[in-house]
Formats: sequence, C-alpha cells, structure tokens
Amino acid sequence: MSEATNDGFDTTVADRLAAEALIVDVDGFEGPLDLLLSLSRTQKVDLRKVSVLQLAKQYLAFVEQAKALRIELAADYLVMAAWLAFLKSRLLLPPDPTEEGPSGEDLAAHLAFQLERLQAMRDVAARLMARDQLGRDFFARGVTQQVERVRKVEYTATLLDLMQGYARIRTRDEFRPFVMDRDAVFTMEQALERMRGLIGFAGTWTDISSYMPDGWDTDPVKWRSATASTFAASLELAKEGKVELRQSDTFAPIELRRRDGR
Amino acid sequence: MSEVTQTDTEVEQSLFEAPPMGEQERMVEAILFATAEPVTVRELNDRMLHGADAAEALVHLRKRYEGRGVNVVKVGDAWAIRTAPDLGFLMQKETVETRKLSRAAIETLAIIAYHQPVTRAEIEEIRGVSVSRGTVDQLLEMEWIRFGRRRMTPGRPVTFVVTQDFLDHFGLESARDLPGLKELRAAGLLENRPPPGTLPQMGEGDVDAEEETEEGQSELFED
Amino acid sequence: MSEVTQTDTEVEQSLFEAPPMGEQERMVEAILFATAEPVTVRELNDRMLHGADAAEALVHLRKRYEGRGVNVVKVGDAWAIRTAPDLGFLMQKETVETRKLSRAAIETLAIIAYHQPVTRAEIEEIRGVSVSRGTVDQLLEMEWIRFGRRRMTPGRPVTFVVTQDFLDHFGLESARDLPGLKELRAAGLLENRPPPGTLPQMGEGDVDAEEETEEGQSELFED
Repeated sequence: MSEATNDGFDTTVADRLAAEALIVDVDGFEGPLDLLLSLSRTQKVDLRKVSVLQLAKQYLAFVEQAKALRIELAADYLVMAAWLAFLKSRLLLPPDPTEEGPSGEDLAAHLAFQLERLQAMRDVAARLMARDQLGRDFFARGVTQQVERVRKVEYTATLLDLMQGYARIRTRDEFRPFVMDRDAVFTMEQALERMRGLIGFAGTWTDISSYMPDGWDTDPVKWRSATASTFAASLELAKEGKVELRQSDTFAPIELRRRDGR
Repeated sequence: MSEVTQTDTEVEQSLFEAPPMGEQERMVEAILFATAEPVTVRELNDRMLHGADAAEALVHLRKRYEGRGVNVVKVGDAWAIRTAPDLGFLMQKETVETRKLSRAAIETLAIIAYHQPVTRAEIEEIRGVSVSRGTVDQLLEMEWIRFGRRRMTPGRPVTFVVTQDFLDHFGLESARDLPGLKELRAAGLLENRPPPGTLPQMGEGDVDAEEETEEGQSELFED
Repeated sequence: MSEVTQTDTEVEQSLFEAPPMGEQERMVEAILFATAEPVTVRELNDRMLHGADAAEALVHLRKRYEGRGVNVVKVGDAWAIRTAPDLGFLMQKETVETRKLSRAAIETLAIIAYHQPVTRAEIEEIRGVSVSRGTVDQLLEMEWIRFGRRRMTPGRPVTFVVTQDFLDHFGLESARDLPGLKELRAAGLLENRPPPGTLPQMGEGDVDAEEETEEGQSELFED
C-alpha cells in the first residue's frame, strides 16, 4: 500500500472503500425487502408517502452499481430488481387497457404495505425488547420449594376377600377327599378290565347287570357309577366285536353274550 | 340429578368447609412465594382445601402487594410473585446472562407474538427472507414460542404461538397487552394482505394467504 | 485512619442520601425474595444504597409479614423469607394409591385370623406353599398382624396373631366373629367343585409364584 503512487493510491482507496461499503451493506441486509426499507429511509418521508417509483429507481441503481463493482448479488436481489424494473415501467407508462393483471399502482401500494408492515414489526420488536424482562429487571423467587409428592400406598382388603381367601384354602382341603372319592367312581377302564376277564364265560345271553362289581350295589352313588361304566364298557366290547348286545324292549334288561367265531 | 344425590353432595361439601378468606389469602401467598413458575388458579384451588376460592384471594393479595418490593402479577391464566421492576438494579447478582438473540430471532419472535397463530410462510412473507431453522429452534428451545394448531389450508402447515414463559419474561398479562397491538391493528398492519396478481414469491410461497386472513388471530386476541 | 479519609467518606455518603425507610423496606423485601441464599445484614447494606440501614428495614419488614403466609426469618446470622410453618402442608401433595392386597397376603392373613396364634410353618402347611418373607412383612407393616407368644415347642417358633387394627378394619369385634366353614358354605363361599372349565380362583387373584402351584393343583381336579 505504501508503495503505491499518489494517484493510484487515491483511486484504489476510493474504489475499495465504495466496494467494501456495498459489500458490507449487502451482507448486512436481510434480503431485498430489508434493502428496500433502508433505501426508503433516504427519502426521509413517512413510509406511507414513500415514492415507490423513486424507490425502484434507487434499487435498480444500487444493483447496477453492484454489477459495475462485480459484486455478486444473491438471486433474490436480482429477482426483485427484475420485478421492480417491471413495476417502474408500469408506473411510468400510461395504463394499457388491454393489459391484464393488477395495475402498477396496486403493485406499488402492496410493496409500500409490505415495507410499512416490516418496519412496524421492527418497531414493536424493539419495544418488546425494551420492556422490563424477567431475570434482568424483575426477578422470580430465588429459593423455590418444590411441591413434594408424597406417594402413599394403601393396601385394602374386604372381609369378603378374607373369607374367600380362607374358603379357597379350605376348599382345597375338601378337594382332597374328593380325590379319594374316586373310590366311589367305577371307571370305564375298570369295567372293561373286569368284563374282559368275565366274558370268556358268557356263552349265553346274560344281563349286563350281572357284570357289576361286587359290593357296589349298597351305595346308590357307587351303584350309579358302576352301572354307567359297565354299560359303556359293554358298548366298547361290542364295538370291538367281542360281544353281542340285545335288548328285547325299552327299559328291558340289556343282555350280552360272547360273540362266537372269533 | 336426583334429590338424593344433591343432598349427598351438600353433606360432603359441608364436611370440608372452606377456610376464611384471610386464611385463603395466606395460602395463596405461601404457594406463590414458594414457586418460581406462575401457578394457575386451578392449581391453587387444587392445592388448597375444598371450597377455596383462589381467584378471590388473589384479588386481595394483589392489592396487598401493590407498591411493595415484590408484586403479585398475572401471567396468562396463571399468577406469580415478581420483584418490582424499579428495584432491578439491586439484583445484579441474580441477573442471568441470557443468550443474546439475533436480530432475525427478535423479529421472528415479534411477528409470532403479534400475528399469532402464524405459519412459517407468513413470517417469511413479512420479513421478506426465509426463516432459518435455527432461529425457530432457538425460540422453541427457550420456550418462548410453541406450535399452535395446524392451519386448515392445503398442506396443513403448523402455526406458531407465544407461550406463558414469553408472557412471564416480558411481564405481560396476556398477548393482548403487547405494546402497540391496537395501533397496529387499527393501521391494518396485522392483516395478511394477499399480493395483487403475481408478485415475486419471497421465501417460500404462501399459497394459503388468502384464506387465512385474521380468523386465527381473533381466537387469541379477542374475547 | 487519617482524618482525610474520614472526610472523604463523609462527602461520599452525603452525595447519596439514604432512601426513606419505606423504600429500604421494599429493597430488603425484593432482595430476600429473589436471592437463593439467606442474606446477611451486611450484604443487604452493601447491595442497597449508601447509608441504608438494612437492620432497621428488617425490623419493619419482619413485622409486616407477621401472621402472613410467608414470614421473614433469621437463619443463622442471615435473613430469608420462608413459608409460614403452619402452611407447610401446602407444599406437599399426598397421593394415596389404593391397591388390593395380593392373594398370597389375603390367604396368609385369613389363616392367621382363623388359626391364631399360628406359626409360619403352620401357615405353610395350611396354604400348601411357602410363605414369602415379604408377605408377612407387609402384613406386619400394615399392622394387621403382630407377633404373638412363642410356641413352647422345639425351636420356640414365633406365632402370629391379628391386631386390633385388623379387627377395626374388617369391622369385627373379635377374631372369633369370623364366620366358620359352615357359614362360608351357606354363603356360597365354599364351593365343592370348581365350575367346569374354570380354575378354582376367586376374585381376580394376582399371579405370583406361589399361586402357580395352586393352579397346578387345580388341574388335577378337572379331568
């Protein structure tokens, strides 16, 4: 830098400063709308009275300048430039009745609305941040007492639960005799076994009741069980083809004899 | 309801008589003092004895603390005790360094507060630039904003609204008390005016701008 | 200390006049509220403006909070605001969970009630399964059973009996009032046979290891 000639130094510095200013500015802007808002401030009027035409010219001039300085502008800046160029032509030319779409004035009014709204949001954001804030201007309780949650489990049982519980245990005891009650049950297996041993002697028709086990006729419960199992065993033996069964009449005694020829 | 049931209820209630108002005031005072977070009237009633009227007790308590070193403040539908703002200077020791919010975050927050419920596309339309994920995430993380209802428009976009923490932080009783809200509305600046014809879409296009209008806002701001 | 220094101090103090006592009280109130630790008078004076008299402000403030929901209390040589002792219950939320006693516990309890005084070995013999320590401990803890006299048999085993609490809970005058087996049967509580297709389980009965044995047994009865 110090080696530069006086002339060269002057031009480069001016150029560079201008370029840097623009670069910094473009970087500092949050998009084309923000840039437009900044530009509109140079008009030093109420945003409602801003001249959109003038704003469009300013913006386009800015973009031209950026191009001249070979500053790369983001695509949305260029899109906005194209749209503003279109808006500018609409605002300058007398309205063409054959042309469709919104008028230049409508478009300009909306842009002005957008700028005003953005500015309004910035103003209230500033007002919001200027408010007293918790932890900075006013404070919450320093010591906090958490609500202690005491969980207490209470077990309950009703008298019915208790009695049913006891009944359950005692019933279990009563089931044990019931298991022994199997003595009062003459199973079909027992009957089959008994009859298989006896049918060898049954060459003639015999009442099946004569195959009933000994000593089972005194207790009616036992009697019933033995009758059922003896009858079932007879059917089983008939199915096996070992015996023949006959009954002369309904409720008449059922008779059995060994089947010959086997 | 049958008469029997009514009588039963009465009997039950008389068993737990509400303590006198002075006592209720003490209870509310103790609960609010004990907690840093705002407490809802409902929770106060739940924690106090049967038949307590926390809402009334709060009216008395608020009055009692007027002009004192600490005040009873309303935050949304909850209540809290906060030090008087003019005494903040005494509390430098207690000041918590808050992360400095970026300009984008502050603007986004303001837009959400004033336009809530508001979609991301609407925020982008207002700011003229796309909203970075990080900005929204930061505000969500600070619990200053939360998701609101989805918009019943194509794509069913999510909306954002501000939270009770936000109100608490900025000492607002409700979102209706936001500074300048009335003026903004009167000036039509909270309207979602659709761009005439075709405009260059800024940020992501918001397809549903027309249907949205203000109906969403009215839910929150008008009663 | 040199005279010069003293004069300097005086000048400095006169520049900042102490605020009126009411204001000092507000300050102390705010500091005590917002600070996590109890604060000493010295620290209060340091944080307030020059010439403040925190000690006096504390006297007033303490008086102001007398009988309120929170009180100004001295903690060691420092001061703090604390919930009034009689309102401590507000800081606790008791949730009572009612659970049904396990089947194992009910059966054990029933055996103790019907057979008291009874040893653990006897309970096990009657139930047909071993009695877990936890079950007996739970019943002891509930104060429904207690230790009775030791049996004068080898090993001098402890016995269990039911307590007055037990009788109160079940509305019994004495354990002798428990219905006998005949009455249980008459009440339909003793079934001779489990209904076909079901296990002989009454109530829902939580499944624990001990019950598995029972289920095994019941299978024996159904064929």
